[in-house]
Amino acid sequence: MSTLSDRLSAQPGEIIDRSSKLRFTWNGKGVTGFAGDTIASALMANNVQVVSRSMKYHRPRGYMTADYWDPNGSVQLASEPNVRSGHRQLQEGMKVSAQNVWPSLDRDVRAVNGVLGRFLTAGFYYKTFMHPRSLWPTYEKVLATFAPGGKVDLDAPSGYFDKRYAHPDVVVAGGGPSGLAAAIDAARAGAKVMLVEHTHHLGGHLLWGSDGDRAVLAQLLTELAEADVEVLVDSTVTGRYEDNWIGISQRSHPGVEERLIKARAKMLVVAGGLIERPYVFEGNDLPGVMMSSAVRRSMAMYAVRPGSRAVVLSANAEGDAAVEALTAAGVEVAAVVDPRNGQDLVRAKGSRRVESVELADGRSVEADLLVIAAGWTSPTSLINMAGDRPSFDDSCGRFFPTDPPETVLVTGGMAGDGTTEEIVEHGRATGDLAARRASTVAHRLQAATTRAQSVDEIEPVWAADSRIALGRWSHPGLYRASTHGIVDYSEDVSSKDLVAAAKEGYDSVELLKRYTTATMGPSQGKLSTVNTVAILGEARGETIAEVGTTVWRPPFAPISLGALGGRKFEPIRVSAMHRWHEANGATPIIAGQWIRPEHYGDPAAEVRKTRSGVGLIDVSPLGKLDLQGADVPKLLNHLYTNTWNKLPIGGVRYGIMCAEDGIVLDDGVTGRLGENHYLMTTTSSGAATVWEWAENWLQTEHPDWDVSVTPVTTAYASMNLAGPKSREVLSSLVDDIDLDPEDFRYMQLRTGRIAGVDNCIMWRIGFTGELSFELHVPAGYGEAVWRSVMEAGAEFGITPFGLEGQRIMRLEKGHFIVGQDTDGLSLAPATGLDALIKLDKPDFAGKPELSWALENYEGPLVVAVQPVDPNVVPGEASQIIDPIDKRILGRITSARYSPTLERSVCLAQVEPQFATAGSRLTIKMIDGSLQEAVVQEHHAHFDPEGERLRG
Amino acid sequence: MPSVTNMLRDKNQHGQRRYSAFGLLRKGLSNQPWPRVWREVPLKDSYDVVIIGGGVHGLATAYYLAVNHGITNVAVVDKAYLGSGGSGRNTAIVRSNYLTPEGVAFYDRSLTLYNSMADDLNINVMFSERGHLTLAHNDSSLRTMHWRAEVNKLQDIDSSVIDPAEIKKIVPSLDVTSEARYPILGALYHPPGGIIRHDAVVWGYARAADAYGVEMHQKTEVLDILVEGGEGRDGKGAGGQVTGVMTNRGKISAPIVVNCTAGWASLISDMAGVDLPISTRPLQAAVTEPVKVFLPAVVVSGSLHTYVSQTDRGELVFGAAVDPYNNYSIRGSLEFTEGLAGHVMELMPGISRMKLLRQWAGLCDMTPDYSPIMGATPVEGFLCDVGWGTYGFKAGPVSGEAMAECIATEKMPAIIAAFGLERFAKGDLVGEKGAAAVGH
Amino acid sequence: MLLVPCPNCGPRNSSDLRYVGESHKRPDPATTTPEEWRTYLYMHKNPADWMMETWYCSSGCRRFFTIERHTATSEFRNPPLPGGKRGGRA
Amino acid sequence: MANTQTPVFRSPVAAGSSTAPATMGATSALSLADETGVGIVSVRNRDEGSLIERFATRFGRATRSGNTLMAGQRPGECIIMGDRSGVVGLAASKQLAGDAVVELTHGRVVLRVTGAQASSTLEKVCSLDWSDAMMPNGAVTSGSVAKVTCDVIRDDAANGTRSYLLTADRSFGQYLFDALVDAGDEFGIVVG
Ligand SMILES: Cc1cc2nc3c(=O)[nH]c(=O)nc-3n(C[C@H](O)[C@H](O)[C@H](O)COP(=O)(O)OP(=O)(O)OC[C@H]3O[C@@H](n4cnc5c(N)ncnc54)[C@H](O)[C@@H]3O)c2cc1C
Ligand SMILES: NC(=O)c1ccc[n+]([C@@H]2O[C@H](COP(=O)([O-])OP(=O)(O)OC[C@H]3O[C@@H](n4cnc5c(N)ncnc54)[C@H](O)[C@@H]3O)[C@@H](O)[C@H]2O)c1
Ligand SMILES: Cc1cc2nc3c(=O)[nH]c(=O)nc-3n(C[C@H](O)[C@H](O)[C@H](O)COP(=O)(O)O)c2cc1C
Ligand SMILES: [Zn+2]
Repeated sequence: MSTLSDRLSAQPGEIIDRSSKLRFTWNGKGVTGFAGDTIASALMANNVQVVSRSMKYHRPRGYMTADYWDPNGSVQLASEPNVRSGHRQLQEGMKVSAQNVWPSLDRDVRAVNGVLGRFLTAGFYYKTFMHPRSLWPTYEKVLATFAPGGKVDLDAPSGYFDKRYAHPDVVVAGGGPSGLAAAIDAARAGAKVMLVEHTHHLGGHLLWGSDGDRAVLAQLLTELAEADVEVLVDSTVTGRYEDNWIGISQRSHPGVEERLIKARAKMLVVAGGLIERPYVFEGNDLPGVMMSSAVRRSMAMYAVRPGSRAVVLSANAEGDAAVEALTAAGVEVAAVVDPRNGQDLVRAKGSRRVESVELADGRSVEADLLVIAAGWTSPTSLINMAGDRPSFDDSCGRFFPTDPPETVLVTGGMAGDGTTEEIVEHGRATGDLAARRASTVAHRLQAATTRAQSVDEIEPVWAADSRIALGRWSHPGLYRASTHGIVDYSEDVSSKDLVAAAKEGYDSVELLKRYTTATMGPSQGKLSTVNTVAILGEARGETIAEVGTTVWRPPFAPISLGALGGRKFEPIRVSAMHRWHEANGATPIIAGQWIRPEHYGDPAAEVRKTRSGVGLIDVSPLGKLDLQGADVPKLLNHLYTNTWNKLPIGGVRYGIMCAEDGIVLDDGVTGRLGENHYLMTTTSSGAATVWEWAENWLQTEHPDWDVSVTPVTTAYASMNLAGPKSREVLSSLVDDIDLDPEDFRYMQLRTGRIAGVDNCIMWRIGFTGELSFELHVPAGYGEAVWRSVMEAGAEFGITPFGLEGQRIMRLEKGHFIVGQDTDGLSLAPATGLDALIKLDKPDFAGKPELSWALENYEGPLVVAVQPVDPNVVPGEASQIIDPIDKRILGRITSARYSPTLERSVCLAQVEPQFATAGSRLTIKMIDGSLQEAVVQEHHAHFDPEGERLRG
Repeated sequence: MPSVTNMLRDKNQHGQRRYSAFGLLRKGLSNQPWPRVWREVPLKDSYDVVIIGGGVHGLATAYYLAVNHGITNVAVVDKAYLGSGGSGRNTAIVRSNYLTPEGVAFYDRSLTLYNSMADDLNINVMFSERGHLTLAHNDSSLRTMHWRAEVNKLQDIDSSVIDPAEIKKIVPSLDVTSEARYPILGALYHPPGGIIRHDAVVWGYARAADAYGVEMHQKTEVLDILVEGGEGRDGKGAGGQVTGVMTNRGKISAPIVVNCTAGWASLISDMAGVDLPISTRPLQAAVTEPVKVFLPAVVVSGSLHTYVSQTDRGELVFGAAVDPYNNYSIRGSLEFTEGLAGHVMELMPGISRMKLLRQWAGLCDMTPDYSPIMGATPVEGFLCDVGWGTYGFKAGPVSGEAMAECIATEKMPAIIAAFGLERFAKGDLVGEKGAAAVGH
Repeated sequence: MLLVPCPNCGPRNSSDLRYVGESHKRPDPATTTPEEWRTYLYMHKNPADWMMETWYCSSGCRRFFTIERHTATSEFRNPPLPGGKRGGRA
Repeated sequence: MANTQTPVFRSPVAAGSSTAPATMGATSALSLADETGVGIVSVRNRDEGSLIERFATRFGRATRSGNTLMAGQRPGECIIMGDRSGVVGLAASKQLAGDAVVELTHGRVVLRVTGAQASSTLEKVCSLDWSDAMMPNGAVTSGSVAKVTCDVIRDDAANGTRSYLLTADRSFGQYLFDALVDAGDEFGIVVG
């Protein structure tokens, strides 16, 4: 293979840098290209004819569009699959190889599929591989090896991806003449503009146009440089979502693999141009069959000679321009087939490349290049996403926008045809209109937002669309010649397949798509949609407009998962004592957003030391709400099921909360700090829910109540000092609080100074069942107080304990956890705390359901259970069953080995007839064995009378 | 019970109908077309049963009415094409490891029917029993996984909790290190779960029902339900009797009308004067470009609101939780793909350079207890098979079978007894929330 | 990303708010019947049409408000009202 | 017996513990400062008018007098920030019977982003429009910054340099700080 043999002499608009040679490999072989080349242009210049094998039949495929949308131009780079060779710029040292070939591109053994093609009609797999059924998994494995696409390198580092929000006035999608003009004039009219161009170069079709086109481009680029426009090349507007929320994939930001820009654009200008449409005929997928735009682009920008002897099918001016360009480049044009004069071609022939073209007039012309200029597809994807339903114009063979929202404007080729000057003019008018409308949108936003700069009361009038419409140049509607050929190149679907599927009954465009997979490949029908519809129309005797199209959906061009998923925010919360825990060997546990100590090495020892002496746990994540106002008791009465009218100042009370369906929502204690001042605590995971629940009642149902709720969860660092020695430890740390048990009793609170820190709150409650003090100290001093407590406790053998120790102790004590021992169906009576449900209150959340439930409660109950064998600790969620008929009677909800009682202890939910003390239960262990257990009298396995915590 | 295979062979209404490898060869050699999968026939003005909704539920109901009960004067009407609703846009996960005994028994029956479907319907539905993993990232979800596993085992469902090392063996691409932001602590493993070619199921039921004479009418939109004698407006509502439906193609009389419209269920029921506890929420999904197959099982993470599988074509198919607000629009959102990609990369960091190809959405009929609403309504003759939320595809076969029985016998079959509409008025909800939320 | 017109904060991304749901009137708990209460808890109109619904501006002003939105197009109309009617569940 | 050590106030942001930005030390127009510990008091009264009168601020706006910033943070809620004893005293002096007063000094992490590129930095982590039109000096709002709900005040420096004060629940402090450092990296953010 010669090197760079197929470069043309220097072209006026070429963008390659001939002074900078780049080495790369193709299927392991060293080759070279120039800086500025795409992989595709470099391969073409190296005379590479076959780039890939087709999906189903493994037919050889070459470059047809030589751009991003080339249906068979995807290649594998080292760790990246499906790289668009017509788009990705060449880099020194790239390792490029063909995908989906075995054992090699040149000898692909699966090419036999091609021979069997007539049997592998669309949907063939639905009709076979069924027998024998046991073999389907084997068939499936074989079929899966046919999956197209490259290989993912799962061990490659995932790379750095980024995101950014933006609030531009105008986003322009497309940097061709119309988009450039729109961006320039919008900026001149004062708008903040983002111009987004999918390829690496601004200019669109002008880049490979005439000298005149290039002059226009130069002029536009000069104007652009003077205008204040944010230009993003190698970037794609991937989607238009509600209220002009625009997704932009930016592949050109320094240091970043790909970046997702989320722009709330006041106006979107769609200037995406057109995509050249292939023509269906036998042999239309042979290497050497190319779109006219591909041929011109390759020659003008990359100085690549696409062939030596060409036949050109030219149904429009672009085809004529291609003939001119080919001739100028010294490529022999053997024949021009002009459908405008009734000419047509029949088929292309060749084995690995076009060798000859058979024309409708019977001639057979030898050629190695067949250039197609049959017409255009308007990639209306973005305007469809904006809610428009474009309509088909038979005379130009493409779709045009119908009625996009007023904040979306279309210009350029998608809006109509014109000379370059007319297109630029339309673009300018569009940019100006966009800027004027954007200012109205800005006015509305500012007027609706209190904090914004104030604006005049009178809204500026919505600028009317007074642009002069572009023309529509008609040309013959060419979709399929007299022969059948490939319609969807990425999916290997032929027109024959489509006709057969339609005859079989898959005769609406959506069924046809799903049955044949036409338009479902990587280019999403950008080349195949119109031909698919045309062929279905042919089969049904309907027009293209009658058949309609399949739905375009985002993204406009594929976007990497990295860009979408990178820089995702996962907040982490830690308490004020976090650094101490880390320094003292805590094993962390992730509890939602919180990172907390699970234990400090030996949870059982932590329990024993706490029960026999004293322990300290960080409970900062406990939800805390500061409640103030004259009507706080009303709110408490409403949220909790029990009564709150008579809680004295300095008192603390426990309550459970239910949702309106009577299901337990949360529980916790609330203390009264002052006349109209309370502090509510919630479970850690329930903090946000309860806060919103309270606000909800206050704002929607009882706006007349005087209550202010302020979340203060981490305004306080919270810790629980537990154990028989806790009072002694604390006594050395307080000076203005009387700890005398006669004075400061169980379920009371005090405020004062702890370890020199003012404004602390302490209350005597305890989840652990020990004498304990819950300290809430201003968080900035949390670590200081914690250290002081640990120091003061040293002489009593104080231990820090973590969540696990607390779980064990609360279970020994039989305290249930909402959401663990109760579930999404647990009505409040399931907890056995009927006494806390006060039906004499006129109203509270969930009251009606609870009143009915209490009349005749038949649901499961939470009970304490002890396995007969004290060393058996059932797995949580083990089922309690009837040993005979295996019926489920309940389940173990919590289970631990109790270091205090030296036996296993559990909480369970059981059907009420088994809930009485002494009932024998059968537990089906996770390993399948059965164990006997006994229901206990009290929830508390330990100290049921509560002497310790009252001590 | 006659099998469709036999029907297709015996009736031979439209030439050689049976699908087989030999059939393919013959057609290939003779260049003959295959017969239509279902006929295009004129719409009659009356049927014994009108089924609204040409998704898997409507079509399966029609099929089992015909094959199990000999009721064939049936029309399935759909406002668009068959499978245009959730049935054509779902991520095709099939499993039976639910949480409640009622749920487990029900979905297990469906799995059985899916298993023999290729034979029963004579179409390869490509049921790929590749195993289904529900990951647990915290101890409370691990506990729920155990709970499900234990209930499942008691009903002889292959389901167990496995540890990270075993998970890694089954799905090597998962990051099971403890450094992950959401470490994988374990998973509920359900080997019989898998994915299926959802379109083939829809087409298979339609083709088989057609063979028995059931009519499929596409582009036939129900605009009103005709009810007489009810206590609501225009004689609709409780106590009324259905007499037919009004469509864009005219009136159809029928003593029995079945609502199988999933996301649109409330609108249809409202036409009969029946209220439902349903909210319609879009559920989104997306696919990547194809790559060589590397993901052997279905992976679900409830905490991350994500699930992923890889089709035999090589695309990754993703789904997530329903959208955060009610909507009848099936447009996708950018935030959905962001969340999705972020979460999947959390599980498999190596896929960051794969590219998202397409996103879409479908409408889900969410109920308060993540369980369906099946059977009779306060309007005589108006039945519903709705409330399928995000998980109803897998229930298609068993629902069709049970609904057909319900229609034919006028009795609620035991297998769906827990799913009646009256449970809401009784406050007797089904406890599937934990297992169905993002389980699919 | 839908823009939701918060009466206080102006149009905000829907992800800054929490959707509470279709607005319901809460029956008087003193006189309600199971049927009426459970209708309040579970039943929805769920129209494909304009609907009054409640949002909570959780990342902004922390206010509940009620607004009319079209559930097929997600357009809003008429100014939002402060407060709202609670959905049945937390 | 009271403990004699003087307790040490700690910010949730561990100085220097976050990854040092690549450009640390370079002259930078962009800085991130931890101002946690500044006094914060929230005063709420359902009578918005009475708050406006007493604290000379309304919803969505902040006024500065000397070292004290008074911000209409939410309808019916005014946040006073400044020297701790000063703001507590100020709140007390203007307090009415119906006010709910909560000191939040310990409950909030306070971070300040200053510099011409401050809005570009925040644009990377927050969907709010940070432009002068939507967020002029003295504007007050709340929003999600790197998925943490923050109260935000545009509080430019005396010389007119763009500056934003962000406060959030204290427990998110380190996370939020790190997220801002990462966002500002490409603009050469400097800590301090
Ligand atoms: C993205 C996504 C992923 C999912 N993933 C799974 C999964 O992995 N596993 C699983 O089990 N389930 C899944 N589901 C749920 C599943 O798709 C549905 O529950 C199921 O398909 C419902 O089937 P159906 O037949 O009841 O309704 P549909 O298939 O929705 O059919 C209802 C039909 O009613 C028609 N219709 C509506 N109104 C009218 C009218 N007025 N007149 C006539 N016809 C009308 C519609 O056109 C539609 O075709 C998913 C859903 C979605 C959207
Ligand atoms: N030579 C040709 O093949 C050809 C074909 C049609 C029109 N024309 C001429 O081209 C001009 C049309 O100008 P135009 O500006 O409409 O089209 P254009 O094709 O010149 O430019 C459109 C540009 O938009 C980009 N683009 C498309 N979608 C995008 C997206 N979603 N995000 C970012 N970028 C996107 C494309 O990469 C392209 O560079 C006219 O002069 C017309 O006569 C030439
Ligand atoms: C399991 C599954 C796999 C899919 N794979 C692809 C695919 O490879 N390519 C594609 O373009 N679309 C794929 N789709 C999406 C469909 O094209 C389509 O978007 C979806 O059925 C919804 O229909 P709609 O977009 O027409 O509304 C797939 C859908 C499903 C349910
Ligand atoms: Zn708000």
